[in-house]
Amino acid sequence: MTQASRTRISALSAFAVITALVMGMVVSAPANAATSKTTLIVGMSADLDFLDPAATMDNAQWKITYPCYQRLVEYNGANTDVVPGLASSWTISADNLTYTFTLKPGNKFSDGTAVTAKAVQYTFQRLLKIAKGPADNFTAVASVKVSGTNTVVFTLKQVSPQFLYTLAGNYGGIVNPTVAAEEVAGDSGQAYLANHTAGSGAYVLTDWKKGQYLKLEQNKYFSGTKPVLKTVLFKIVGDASSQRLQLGKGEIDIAEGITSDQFDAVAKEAGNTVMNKPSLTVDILYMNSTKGNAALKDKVVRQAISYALDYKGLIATTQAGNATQMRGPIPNGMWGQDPKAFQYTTNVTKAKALLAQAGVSNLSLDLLYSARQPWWAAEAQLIQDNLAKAGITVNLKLTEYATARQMIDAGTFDLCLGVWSPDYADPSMFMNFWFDSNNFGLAGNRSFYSNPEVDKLIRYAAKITDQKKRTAAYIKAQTIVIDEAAYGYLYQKNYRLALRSSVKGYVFNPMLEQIYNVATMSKA
Amino acid sequence: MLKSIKQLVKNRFTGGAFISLCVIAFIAIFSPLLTPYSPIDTKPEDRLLAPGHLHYFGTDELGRDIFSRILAGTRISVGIALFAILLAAFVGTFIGSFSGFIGRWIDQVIMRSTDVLLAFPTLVLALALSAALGPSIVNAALAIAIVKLPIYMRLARTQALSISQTLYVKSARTFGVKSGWIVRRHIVPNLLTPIVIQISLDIGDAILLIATLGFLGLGAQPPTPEWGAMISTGWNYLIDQWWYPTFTGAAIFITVMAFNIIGDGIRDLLDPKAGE
Amino acid sequence: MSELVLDIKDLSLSFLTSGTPVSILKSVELQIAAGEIVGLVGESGSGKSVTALAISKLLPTQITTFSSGSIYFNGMDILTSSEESVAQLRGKKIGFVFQEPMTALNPTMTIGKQLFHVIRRHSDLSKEQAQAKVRAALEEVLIAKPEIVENQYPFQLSGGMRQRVVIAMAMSANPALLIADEPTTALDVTVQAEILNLIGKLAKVHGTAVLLISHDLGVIANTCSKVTVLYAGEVVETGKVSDVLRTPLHPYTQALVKSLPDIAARGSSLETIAGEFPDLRKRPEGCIYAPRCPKKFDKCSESPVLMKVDNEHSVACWAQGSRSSS
Amino acid sequence: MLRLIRARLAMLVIVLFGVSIITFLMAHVLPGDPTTALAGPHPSQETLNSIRAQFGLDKPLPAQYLSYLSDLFHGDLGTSIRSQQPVTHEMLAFFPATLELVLVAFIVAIAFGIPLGVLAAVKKNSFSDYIIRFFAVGGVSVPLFWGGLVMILIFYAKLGWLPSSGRLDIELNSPESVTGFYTIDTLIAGDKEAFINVLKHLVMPALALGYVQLAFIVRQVRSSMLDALSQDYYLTGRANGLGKRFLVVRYALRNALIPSITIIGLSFGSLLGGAVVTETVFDWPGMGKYVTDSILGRDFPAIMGFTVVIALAYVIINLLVDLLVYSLDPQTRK
Amino acid sequence: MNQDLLVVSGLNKTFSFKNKGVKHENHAVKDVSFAIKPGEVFGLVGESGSGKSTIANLLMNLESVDSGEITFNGVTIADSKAQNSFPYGDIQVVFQDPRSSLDPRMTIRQIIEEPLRFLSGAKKTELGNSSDVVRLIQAVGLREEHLDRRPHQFSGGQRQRVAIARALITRPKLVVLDEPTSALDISVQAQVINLLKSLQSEFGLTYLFISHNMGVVKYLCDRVGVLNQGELVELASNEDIFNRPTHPYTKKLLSSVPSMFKEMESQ
Repeated sequence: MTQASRTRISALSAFAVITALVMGMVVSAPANAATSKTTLIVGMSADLDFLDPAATMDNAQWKITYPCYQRLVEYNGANTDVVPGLASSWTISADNLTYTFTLKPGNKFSDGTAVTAKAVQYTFQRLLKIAKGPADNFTAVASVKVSGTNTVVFTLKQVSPQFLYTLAGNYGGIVNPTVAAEEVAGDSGQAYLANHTAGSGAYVLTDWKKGQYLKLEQNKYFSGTKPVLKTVLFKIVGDASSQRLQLGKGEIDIAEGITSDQFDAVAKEAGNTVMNKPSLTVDILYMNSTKGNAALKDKVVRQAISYALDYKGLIATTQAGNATQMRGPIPNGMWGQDPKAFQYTTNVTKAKALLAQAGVSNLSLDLLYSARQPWWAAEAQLIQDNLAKAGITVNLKLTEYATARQMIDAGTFDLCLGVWSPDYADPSMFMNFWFDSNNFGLAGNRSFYSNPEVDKLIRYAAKITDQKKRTAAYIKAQTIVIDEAAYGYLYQKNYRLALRSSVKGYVFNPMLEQIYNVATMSKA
Repeated sequence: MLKSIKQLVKNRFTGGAFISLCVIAFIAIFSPLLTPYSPIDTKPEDRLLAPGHLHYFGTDELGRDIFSRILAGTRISVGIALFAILLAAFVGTFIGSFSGFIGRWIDQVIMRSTDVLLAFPTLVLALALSAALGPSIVNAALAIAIVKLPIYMRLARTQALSISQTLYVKSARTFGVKSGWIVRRHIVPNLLTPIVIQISLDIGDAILLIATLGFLGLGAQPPTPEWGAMISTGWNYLIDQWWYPTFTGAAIFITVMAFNIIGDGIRDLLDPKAGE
Repeated sequence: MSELVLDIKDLSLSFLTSGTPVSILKSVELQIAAGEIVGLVGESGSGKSVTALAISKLLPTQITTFSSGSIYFNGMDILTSSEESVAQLRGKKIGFVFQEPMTALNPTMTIGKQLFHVIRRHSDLSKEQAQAKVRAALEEVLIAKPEIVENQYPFQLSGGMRQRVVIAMAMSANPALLIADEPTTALDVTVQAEILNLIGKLAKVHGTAVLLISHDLGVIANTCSKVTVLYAGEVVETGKVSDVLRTPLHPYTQALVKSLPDIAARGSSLETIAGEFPDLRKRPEGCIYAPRCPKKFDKCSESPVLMKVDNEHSVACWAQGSRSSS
Repeated sequence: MLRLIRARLAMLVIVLFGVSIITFLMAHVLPGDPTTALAGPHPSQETLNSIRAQFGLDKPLPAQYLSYLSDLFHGDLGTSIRSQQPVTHEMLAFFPATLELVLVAFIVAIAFGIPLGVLAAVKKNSFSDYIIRFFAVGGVSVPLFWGGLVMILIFYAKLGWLPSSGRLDIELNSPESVTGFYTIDTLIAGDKEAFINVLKHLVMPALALGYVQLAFIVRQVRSSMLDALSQDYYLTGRANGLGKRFLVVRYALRNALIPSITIIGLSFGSLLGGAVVTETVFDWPGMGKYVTDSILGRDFPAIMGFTVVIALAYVIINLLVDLLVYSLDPQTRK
Repeated sequence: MNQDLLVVSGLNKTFSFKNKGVKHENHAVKDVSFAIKPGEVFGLVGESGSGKSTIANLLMNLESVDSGEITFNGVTIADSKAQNSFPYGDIQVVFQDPRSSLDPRMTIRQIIEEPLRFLSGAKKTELGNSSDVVRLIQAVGLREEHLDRRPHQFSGGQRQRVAIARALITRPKLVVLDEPTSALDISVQAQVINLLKSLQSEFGLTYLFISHNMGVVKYLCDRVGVLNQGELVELASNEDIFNRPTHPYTKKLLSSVPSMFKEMESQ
């Protein structure tokens, strides 16, 4: 054998041996210790898109922005009422059209500049100019005026009972006017704010490794109580089982991706806690009564479907029992709900009878849904099975979210699964969005339900501020839409979250699902 | 034919695979008769039961018998894979052999388009195609067929080029035989062997591709018992209900392995160069 | 008579083809003395190349079974020797030239390198000395510009040039035996003449024993002193070229010579052999040629042995044998 | 050599053009509008229209394509709809991660695949051949997503040897990005702890992905080797008494590598396809996951950007393969 | 017998090909002229690269002519200007390698019948039924039951017989034999040569016999042309070529042939 070939062979085998050695060395190195007490790590299922409060409409992203910005008013702990935030006080004119806010002095943005009335004005003018989703919440605003350094005046076009509450939402976050300097091609700084924060909240986004994690650190100019947590990391762990494993090992403190059926097992493991709170999130079935299958125009058919549904089975399967069947469109815990409202029960015989009464046979319907909610696949298959028992064929149409949204907007479906959670604690969030015949499609009325009497009742209720009168009108409307089975009123789900027991101070506010009060949390 | 099978079975390696394949084929054909439970009807009260004598592989989150679903899924995975590969082979052979025989600019255009197709990562192309066509099992099959198409086009072209250099094609041209006849009667029959080899090697890959598409949420629509989709759901139950993804994954693994070993066996049988 | 370099005695072997053993060689006898060029002639399937490969133990071991006989090379029995000791002989004591010069050289190595490795393998020369030997070896096979050729790759050379390189490699260690398996079949006649001359000259200069395998009687007649005729793995006739080709005794050799158009008169028809080549999976009892033989008689149902007709001329035919012994 | 590069450049133009047209058409016949997903739970029609206009989606398709092409010509891949960041930035963030994973997997596959393939061919039909072939056929048969999960279950959950996701432990600071390869960047930074940690994160995904590739290489090399071992020149080499190892390496392997490299190069697409699944299973922040999300989210510019970058990579890989073959096969050098 | 069947005059063919961008030219046939009389066996000899196969391809319309003209039966069938209609069926060819000249997927019957399928008009009605096929398979020394077998079941010599039968099915006037025996064993070669001779007299054929084997050419051909590097260097009767060669190349060629007797006599 010659020298050359010997060298080649030994090089080749050396290569293999070294590769094996490196792997061995790496594997045997000790695993790292548990995380520090001033660092909170949240496991998220997916990376985030963009963080501009004037553009984002997704609670998942709000978990970053909410603690980085402050708002004129804030939700009060677990309560859905608002309390002073940046504004120390406000006055409302007698005609309910003018709101005057007085800012608390001393608040500073993360670059040290003061939060002024100008900044408030800049924030809302920018939001309206950008005209994305958040702007839809402020259509009532006619003008925002500065009157003195710390006073800002909002003038409305019409009475808007929910105005104050929308200010406490994520889109009410006050943006540092210095972002104007970051403007690219007239985007009002959108590209910059998509992956930066510029607020006066307790935290600042300091690092975003795409696909890996987002890192929040304390805003050193924050004027409030200094938070305990120095760092909050939002780590992307796509798979539910991995999150489960990482939570068990203490690698993450909160696991957002735990699926319904895992919670019981997670709760049993030492060191874990599962929080389980009623929420205002409801899971419903859109029944397209205008553009869908002609049979759905008949309320009797919709009633039949409502009777055919196995509510208990749905709750047991998709939420492992952690939900309650709805009583009409407004969830429990929201004022305006009719506690005596009619509730459909599972009654296949009755469903069949109603179908016969409507003269419908061999009904075949498409059920549209996406993978957006992890339980929808199971839910869709159960509904298919439920309706089959009543003699209705259901064809499942699993569609990607973007496509499903477009189809919902266009009304090209018969049945569709949906969830709805209120942006502010007002029944109009349900009644006016769901049933107003002006809101067909994505705007809210996804059953394409139209009833002039209901329109009249709910429009009236939305324009007045007297809660008693509003309740009466809404209850009247509810009776109609329940009887006409405008939607399949499925269930109101609990909000469950898996945490390490060492995580202290977490407060759940039903208006702020998926958002953590990191500034007041700590780790034991 | 019989002799070839005998040859396959004689080898312990391929013999085992051949028997598995027969079982798989039997299951695929007769699955409706073999499943102890309906693979589709839900039964919420029986959800997530552990394997036992009632449910050999346990039940899923909707109370369906996983054993029945795996059996029923055989037909879908194997059938669609066969359909996709045969479609790709048929179209690819046709285009490729004409391209190779006629040559000139047509050949250039066709070969550059295979370049373009090959520049896409297979799975991503399949993903995009089945997303574009809308998620359904037929569209997934079409997507896989398109992804596999360039392989057959290139193979058929190379073969056609070398066959058109053979003396029998040269002879045929001396009696004024038309191109269509040459392609149909001389080129296509003679390139079938490498195509059959390629088909037998590709089926396993196609089953994996379908499962992967299903896993990523494209492909079969629920409640169809498609293996990839079953793992995708079952994956979330890995820790507490290990049987759900485990048996399904094993079903894919065994099936694909059987096809691959048989594919290798067929190649060794038909292509003596690689075998002996 | 000088010492035998190669002495094959009663060599029989079979191949395993798709499970069934096929008898390829049966009782083959072949002797070559130093400096002698012996031709091995036969049609395709006669076992010429198998005999050649068997000498160097280059047959695929899994499918080859030796059922009898021995191959002595310089007194050493190849068949009972270990692979290592036979490997020692290859290239050093036994040189090999194959039919296809187009494929016989490593396509990814320069001519010089290939020669260099063979030379270094079989000698203790330093790199520089081996390099010089490469030149010398190329010059010896009459390559005009060895300094250019040694840096070329096989595909850059013509068939004749490549065959010269193959011969240079085979002869580089000055072997005792050179086996040339159809060395000129793939070449043009004019080139063939040059290559055959070269082999003859080298053998003479170095005293090498040469086994020249060919199907071309003309090539054998021109180059060899002795010839052995193979038919279906059996030796049917052997002897001096002048005897065997001029006065062939075996009906097969006779037919072979008469089927050549070279000597036939125009207008006359060529002699042909009736029947088909035998199926070696079922080697018939008795004379292998009997089914096609026009002179077949009762005795032919027994296997004939190689019988001496005169000093060096032997034939395996009852018809001839009986005549000479009677 | 220059000619080779020139030919590949011409190919690049054709491939890029073809790929961009196909992707563009495919992306735009995809039912679904990315903007509806952005607009919040209950957007008004005006909001939807305004968002569409901002992304130029209200223009006719040919106009959209032309403007895309002209941007591309200026090196601008557009702005991602989902993240509202320049696609070029996103590629820079995700591509090195994928490349690092794929390269390491590839090195593992080559380091073990070639020797195993050679061994199986040389010892054909022996016990070791059967073991290697079984191992190889397993590699092309195991569903990557399932195999990856099983690995996580064993090496992370049960044994606790290896991390299950990401490129680096989250508590450790990511290295200053020089090459985008964490292995190299941590070495440049001189951070030994981070380097080891990066390697630990690489082991499972690289092995999972590498196994498939390795199996492919073993099969390919074995078959090319068998071919080379049956060639005349190999017999000549044996007849000339050359050493077995020398023959195997310099005669057989050297020649067997030429077809193998070409085919392995062509399999680059399937390697990247495998990366999509691997990245999903191991939460590897790379292109595969990115493009899956982009396809599902109908993020046209991101999909386009991905395919353009991949087409570029494909052509470069082809060029590398050509150059390798060029260095191995003297006939191409003529 | 006075009119030539085939006239080749001033034939030229150059192949140009690009290798890595560099243009190469190969003047394969240089100004070749010859004529073949009906009933004659005309031999073309030469070594590899002499252009003999290119001439066969040009004659069979497999390549186009650069310049010069081919006339068959008084009709121009190929020249540099335009595509002339080729008399398919009137000129047939038998190639060297019977292993590759028969489609392995077809039966012998299909192979022999194939040339008939594309003949038109008079030629078609004139012949082409299954009795012709049977007659021919017997004429080449095979049996009728062989018709349903496939090529791999036959030996090389038998396959070459099939190829000859296929060539004769159209009742050609001229048969081009392109090294028809080079791939065969000596004893089989003899059978095929005998067959070719007997068929010639039976069907009144004219042969163009292309070979590098001087022995076979000497035995079979009436007149012989010697090709060297695309040029026809000598053209004469059999007698003159082999006994009184004039061109040095012809002499060299003849002296290179290892003859069985030349050497033995000198021994």
